Amino acid sequence: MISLCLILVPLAGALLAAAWREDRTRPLWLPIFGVIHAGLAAALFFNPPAVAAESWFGFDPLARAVLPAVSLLFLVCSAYAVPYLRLRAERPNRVFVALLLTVLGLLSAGHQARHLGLLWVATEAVTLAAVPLLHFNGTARAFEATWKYLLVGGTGIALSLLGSFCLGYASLHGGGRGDLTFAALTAQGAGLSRPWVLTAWVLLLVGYGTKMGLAPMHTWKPDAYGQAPGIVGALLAGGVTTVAFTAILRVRSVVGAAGEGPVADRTLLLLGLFSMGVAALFLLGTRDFKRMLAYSSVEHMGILGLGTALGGPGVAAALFHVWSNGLTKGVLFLSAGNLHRAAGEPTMDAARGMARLTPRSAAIFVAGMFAITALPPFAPFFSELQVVRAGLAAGHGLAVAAFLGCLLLAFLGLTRVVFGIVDGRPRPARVHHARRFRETAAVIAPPLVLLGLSLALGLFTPAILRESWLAAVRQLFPTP
Amino acid sequence: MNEGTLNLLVGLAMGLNLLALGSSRLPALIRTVAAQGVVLGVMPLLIEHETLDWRVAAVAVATIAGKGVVIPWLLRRAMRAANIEREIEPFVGYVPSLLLGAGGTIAAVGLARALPLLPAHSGSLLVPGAMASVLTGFLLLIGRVKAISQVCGYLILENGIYLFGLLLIHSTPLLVESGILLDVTVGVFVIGIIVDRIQRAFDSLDTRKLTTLRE
Amino acid sequence: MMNPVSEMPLRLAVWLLLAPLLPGIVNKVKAWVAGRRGPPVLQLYFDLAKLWRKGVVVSTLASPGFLLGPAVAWVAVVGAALLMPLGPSLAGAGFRGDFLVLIYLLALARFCTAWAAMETGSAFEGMGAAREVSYAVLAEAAIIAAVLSLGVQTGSLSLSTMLAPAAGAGAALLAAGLFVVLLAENCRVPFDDPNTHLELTMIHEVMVLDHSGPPLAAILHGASVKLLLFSVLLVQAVLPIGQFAPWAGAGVLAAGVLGVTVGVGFVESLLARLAFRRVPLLLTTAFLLCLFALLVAWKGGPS
Amino acid sequence: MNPGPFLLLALLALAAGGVGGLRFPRAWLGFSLIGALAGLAAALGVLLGAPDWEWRGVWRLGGDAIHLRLDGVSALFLVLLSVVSGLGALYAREYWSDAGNPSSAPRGRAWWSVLTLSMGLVLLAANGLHFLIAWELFAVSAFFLITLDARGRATRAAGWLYLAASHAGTLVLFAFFGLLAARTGSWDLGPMQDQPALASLLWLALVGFGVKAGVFPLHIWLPSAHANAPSHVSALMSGVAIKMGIYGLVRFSGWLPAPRGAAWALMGFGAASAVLGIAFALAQSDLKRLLAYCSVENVGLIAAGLGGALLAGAGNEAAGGNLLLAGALLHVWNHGAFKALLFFGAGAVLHATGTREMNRLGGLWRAMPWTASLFALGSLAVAGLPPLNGFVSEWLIYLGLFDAAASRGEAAGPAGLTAILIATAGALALATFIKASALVFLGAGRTPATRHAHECGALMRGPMLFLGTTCVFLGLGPLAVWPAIARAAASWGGALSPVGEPPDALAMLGRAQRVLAVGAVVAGGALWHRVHSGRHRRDVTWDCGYAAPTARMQYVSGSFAGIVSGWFTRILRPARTLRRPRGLFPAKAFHLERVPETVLERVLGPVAAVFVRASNAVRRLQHGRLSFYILYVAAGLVAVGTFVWVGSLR
Repeated sequence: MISLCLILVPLAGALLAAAWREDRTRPLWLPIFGVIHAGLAAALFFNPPAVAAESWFGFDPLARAVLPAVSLLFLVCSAYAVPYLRLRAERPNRVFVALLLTVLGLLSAGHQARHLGLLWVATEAVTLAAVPLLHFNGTARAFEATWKYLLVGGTGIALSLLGSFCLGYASLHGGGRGDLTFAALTAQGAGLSRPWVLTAWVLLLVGYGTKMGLAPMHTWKPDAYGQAPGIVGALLAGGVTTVAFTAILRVRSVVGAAGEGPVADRTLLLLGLFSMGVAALFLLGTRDFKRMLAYSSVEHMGILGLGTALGGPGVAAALFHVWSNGLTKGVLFLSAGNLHRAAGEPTMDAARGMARLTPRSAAIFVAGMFAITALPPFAPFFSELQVVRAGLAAGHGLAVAAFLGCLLLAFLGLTRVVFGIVDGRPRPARVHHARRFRETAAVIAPPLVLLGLSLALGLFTPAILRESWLAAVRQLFPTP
Repeated sequence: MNEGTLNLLVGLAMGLNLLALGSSRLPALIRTVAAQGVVLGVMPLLIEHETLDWRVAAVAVATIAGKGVVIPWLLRRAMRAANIEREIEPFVGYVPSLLLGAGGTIAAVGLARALPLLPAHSGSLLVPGAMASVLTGFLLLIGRVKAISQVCGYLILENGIYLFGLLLIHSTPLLVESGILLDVTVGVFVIGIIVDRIQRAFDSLDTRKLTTLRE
Repeated sequence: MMNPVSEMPLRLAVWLLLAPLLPGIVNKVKAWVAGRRGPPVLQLYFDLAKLWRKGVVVSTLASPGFLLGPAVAWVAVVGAALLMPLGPSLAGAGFRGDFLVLIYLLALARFCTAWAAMETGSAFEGMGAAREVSYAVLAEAAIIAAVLSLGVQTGSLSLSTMLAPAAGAGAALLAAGLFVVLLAENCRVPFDDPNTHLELTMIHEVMVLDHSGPPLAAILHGASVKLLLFSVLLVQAVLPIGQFAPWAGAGVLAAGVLGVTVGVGFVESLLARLAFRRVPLLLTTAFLLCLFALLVAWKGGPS
Repeated sequence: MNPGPFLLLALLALAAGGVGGLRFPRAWLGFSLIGALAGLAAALGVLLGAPDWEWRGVWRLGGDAIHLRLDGVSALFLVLLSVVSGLGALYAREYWSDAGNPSSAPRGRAWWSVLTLSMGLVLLAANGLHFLIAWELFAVSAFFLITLDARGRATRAAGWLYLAASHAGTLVLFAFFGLLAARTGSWDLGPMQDQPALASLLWLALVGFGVKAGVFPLHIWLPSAHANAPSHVSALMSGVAIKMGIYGLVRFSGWLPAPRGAAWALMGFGAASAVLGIAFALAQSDLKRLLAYCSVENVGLIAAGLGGALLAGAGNEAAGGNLLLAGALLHVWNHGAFKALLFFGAGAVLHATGTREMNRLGGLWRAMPWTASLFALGSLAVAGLPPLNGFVSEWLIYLGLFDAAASRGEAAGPAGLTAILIATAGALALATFIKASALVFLGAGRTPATRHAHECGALMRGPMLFLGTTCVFLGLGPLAVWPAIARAAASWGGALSPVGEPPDALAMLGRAQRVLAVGAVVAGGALWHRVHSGRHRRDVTWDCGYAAPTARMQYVSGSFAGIVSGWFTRILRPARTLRRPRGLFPAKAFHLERVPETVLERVLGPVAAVFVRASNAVRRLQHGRLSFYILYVAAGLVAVGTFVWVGSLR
């Protein structure tokens, strides 16, 4: 029952943190539970338990392929949270710490959910738990961002609930019991009612796509990521979106079992490319480096969608990309958080010459930017190259061309912004502000560690990790 | 007999949709949403079954309490706290939204025909009712500018989904169902809190003012 | 046939000693047409001898390159001339691609002359150098097209064997094209007027304004060798000299060169110098003539 | 001789240099030189007869075992890399010293080592994945070197343009290697001539490597990057880095079955690059920009030669093809040598005067005699004049083209046309380099900037001397390098038979070059002696009687190039601002002329503007109004629904 512990331990930690008296020491619970969670996840990763087909929760191959990445990301972010919250001593952190742990627990639940309804419950719960994290800064802008996050995300999540019901009805109509466990649905396979399956697919894709941030449902992302603290952004981009992504993967597997795989793949392909294109265009123009990260996230969600649409090798590549994107986005969000603190404002107009004000963070930010734009030898390079290869092997030449074109536009946009804030002369007014921010090891090490992980993940991808992705593909798309 | 009553209630809910679309005052809107919540809460009890399942009863009670009482109370409180003028300056006018809503309802009935239903449900208005409510919810979310009316739209949207969920009421396990219900309630609760915070931060609940975050 | 090594001094002598004759002949023809007596045919020999004895005035701005330029240019032109066969009897030791060396040696000469001109920092010389190197672009294209047509025609890439002209249209086109190039490369009318003294209208002469004494002698002698070189090329490219007996061939070659020289004299007497903006037009025409010759060579001809 | 240990030594030395360079400049220099010498030894070993070196590691990098290979082709390029990087390191010690650039010099050293190392790995990688890794590392380290001094806006813009263009090329290479891997089933690289299904892939390689090589019209990044980079970096970029693009073209045209169209394209774009590149060069007034455009010309020459070789190979005309291939490969070395020399020279000028603008220079030969003579030597070489090295390779290419033309085969017409174009380019190059060297070094100084010029020190002069000597040596003894070229050509792997014995004509050419050199020295000495033994005096340049000549009256860049720019005005599109002197007492008059990068400003600019407009339009959709955001969700729902519905009908 370690897999349940993955969910319950952080939740217990949340209670503990909520009950803890002292603001100053409370953040220490974050790394403590982060370590426990990572340890549990690692134990499960190396010794995957057997999961009963009908169980509602379980550390199945898909959870094994993705959840450790989230755990790892959380661990590093929690280490960053300690110095961060010390810097923000003016704000009470009881809710923040407790909810960060709650989010971790719920994310573990979402990743392990093998029941459509529970998956929905977990996703919605994560959405809600993240709300106070978003408006941690307490500014009017933060509340505005939260409001949009809630309503757009809420609409999306409502649609995915409707979709879940439709899938249940597909089962009922096909003569099943309306059992919403993925195993039962997949087993029913071609027995599912096709019109209802397709309706469900549309609703679930749009619903969870909203949560993932696929265009045109991505509108909440730049606001939320722009206003949230860096760690929250990193966890949203690397953790919450992945729950939605695995949800789509699981549903896609059911749709495939029902015999509608090709249609589903075409929609995913199109939606993925559309997201990439829209994100790339946004990136070409945006002037705010935290919003930039949000658009970049939209782009990478598009890559995940595209990879999933390419079939077996593509799905494996997409799972790889979940890891590489999550870790690399972590680098960017954490270093962007440093730059934001030093510059005061995250826009190109305010922040200039950061290479002089905060040389280390700026260097990490540039390295992270190169990493996320598929520069070898960082992990996204390998995963995106696998997507390219899978697409070409599947004969999707045009899609790959569009993919590469979007990557180029995104690269242009990202480099424009990043070098715009890193190079040049700092504004005199900001120099004074920046002096108050000190680049201590505590705020430099976490992004650096993530960068190292991204590097290592690319260069020396452990065989067991590759094997876990392939196992997940086998789970989702069993070859007859 | 039960099916007839059920259809009557669904029809009532659909009527309330139109009423929501047409109401220009916030209290009226909130009242409409509360009424729809109560109507929805009664429905599980009418769905044909051998015995009155305690689970079904629990869902009904929870729904009536949540949608009919707690949430409307929350909204009303926020409205009073905000002390907003009750006039709503809609983004999409009342007449157009009414027409769109009516058209949408008709389309929903037609669209529901296109989807195959089980014989047991073929006479039911649940599917078209669900669709009409989802549509109404979207119309309110898109067409209104006051945060509270948008929340009402969101509630109607969820009511639609609830209507659809009634089709599956007997195949969904209680744990899941209550989880869903809890999430929905907490969700609206959280929204209410944020509405309150926005009111304090912006001194208004006019979402047209919430456009500082843009490209 | 003579031994290539032993014939070398003979060839060198022919080039060095006979070349200054040509400008004299040109001037004589011009004088004759104008009804004057004109300078003696051997005038250039006298000039060269006098210049070699004279002292030198060097611009204060000039570097040693000012003196090295004319020397290297002279070597380059003479080297190019030595690659050119003088009829079948003095064919020299050709090798595949020697014509390219020839063309590029002429380019080297141009580089050195222009370099020496730029040494003075004078706008006049700058002007001359700019014109020289610019018009050479078109001339070079024409020459390459010409030798290409010869190569295609004979299937050979060595001067000693590729100068075997075809009869007919190809030869006529080539003759016309090469003649224009000859005029341009040697700065004759209508491209340039060697007799003018208005700096603004000159090309070659304006480049050597500041030279005096022995360097000027080298320049003048080099120019005459270049004129002879182009005349020989033209004659051999057009007349089937290889079909004659060795010494008869030499006679025909000499006669042909004389004919070309007289032709230059006539052109110089009868035409006016062209406006500078028309120069590219004429050179392009020459290039096109050579290109047509190339096309003719492709169409017909052996192999 | 086994190159393995030498390569290992080079790797370790460069890695040590990359790490130690930040703190210890002297040690860095030592490591760089050791790396260069070791690399040189390894490469020369292979070129002079050692068998191909191949190494498969046990480690996996990115999932694939490391696989390195040093064959003739890579050794040829490795020689160039080793020589220029070693010399550049020496040069940089003085040119970009810690005293002059305290903040950027350490970074510069580290990136220099990374750049050198990554280029070496590009040459050695025999695995597509690792090739790409090394390739991108090389591209990015070059970016950081270009923007070493990122204070200037122009430098930053140039760096960004380079990065963008380079990334575009890399993404094409993503597709190329991805397709290769997808079709062959592995990332391993090697001869794949026997798989006709791969033929169309060469087109992608053409574009991807063409960007890096700077073939027209993919050269857009090149002029500004090479002009704005520190000069030692420019030398490495122009001498070696763009050759990596050529390396890719050579490598994969030899390994993949070459479609005829690609060979035509290579030849055609090569010839066009040659003419247009040098036409742009002639019109420049920025010395380093001029040199950069000249690189476009030379890359064009190499590409044309390579394309011709491919065509000849396909048409069974081995003789001409071998000459073309040999010429193209030799020109890689030659261009590397003289272009590095010229950039070093330009760097010395920049160092001494602080400007690259030729219209501000002049008369520097007095202050900088070494630089002036070596730059002149480089000019002669780059203009392809005998007896220097540039002529040898151009001669080989010409001869191959003439062979193809004279054979009346399929390639005859284009080969002839290419020959004519290359001849035109040669004549233009002559004009360009007369202009460059004369404006900078001859005449009188045009502005005060020239007054305080000083000769560069030994560390900058030494590399120039070395490269100058190399140019002379390669020109006078072409036979000596023939075995190396033949070895490289033999491992090329295309349709041509290995280049065997040197053609007799090459021996003759070498002799002719040596005779010419001796003759020039003798004649120059004689004339010098004659002049100095007789009466001679110095006097002012003849001024036509004008009383007040000034240095500003000398010919400048625009006036010198005016005639030719006029012919190319449709392509060059010079922007002129002119105010003529008017009236009896004319007010200030001026004539400004700027030759823009036409492809960038006239072709790419409008395209970029379209994207910017699209971006602005899309960004306007993110206006902050929640109602619309929900409408987008609804629209997405409808769109996806319609798409699925339509899709399911089929």
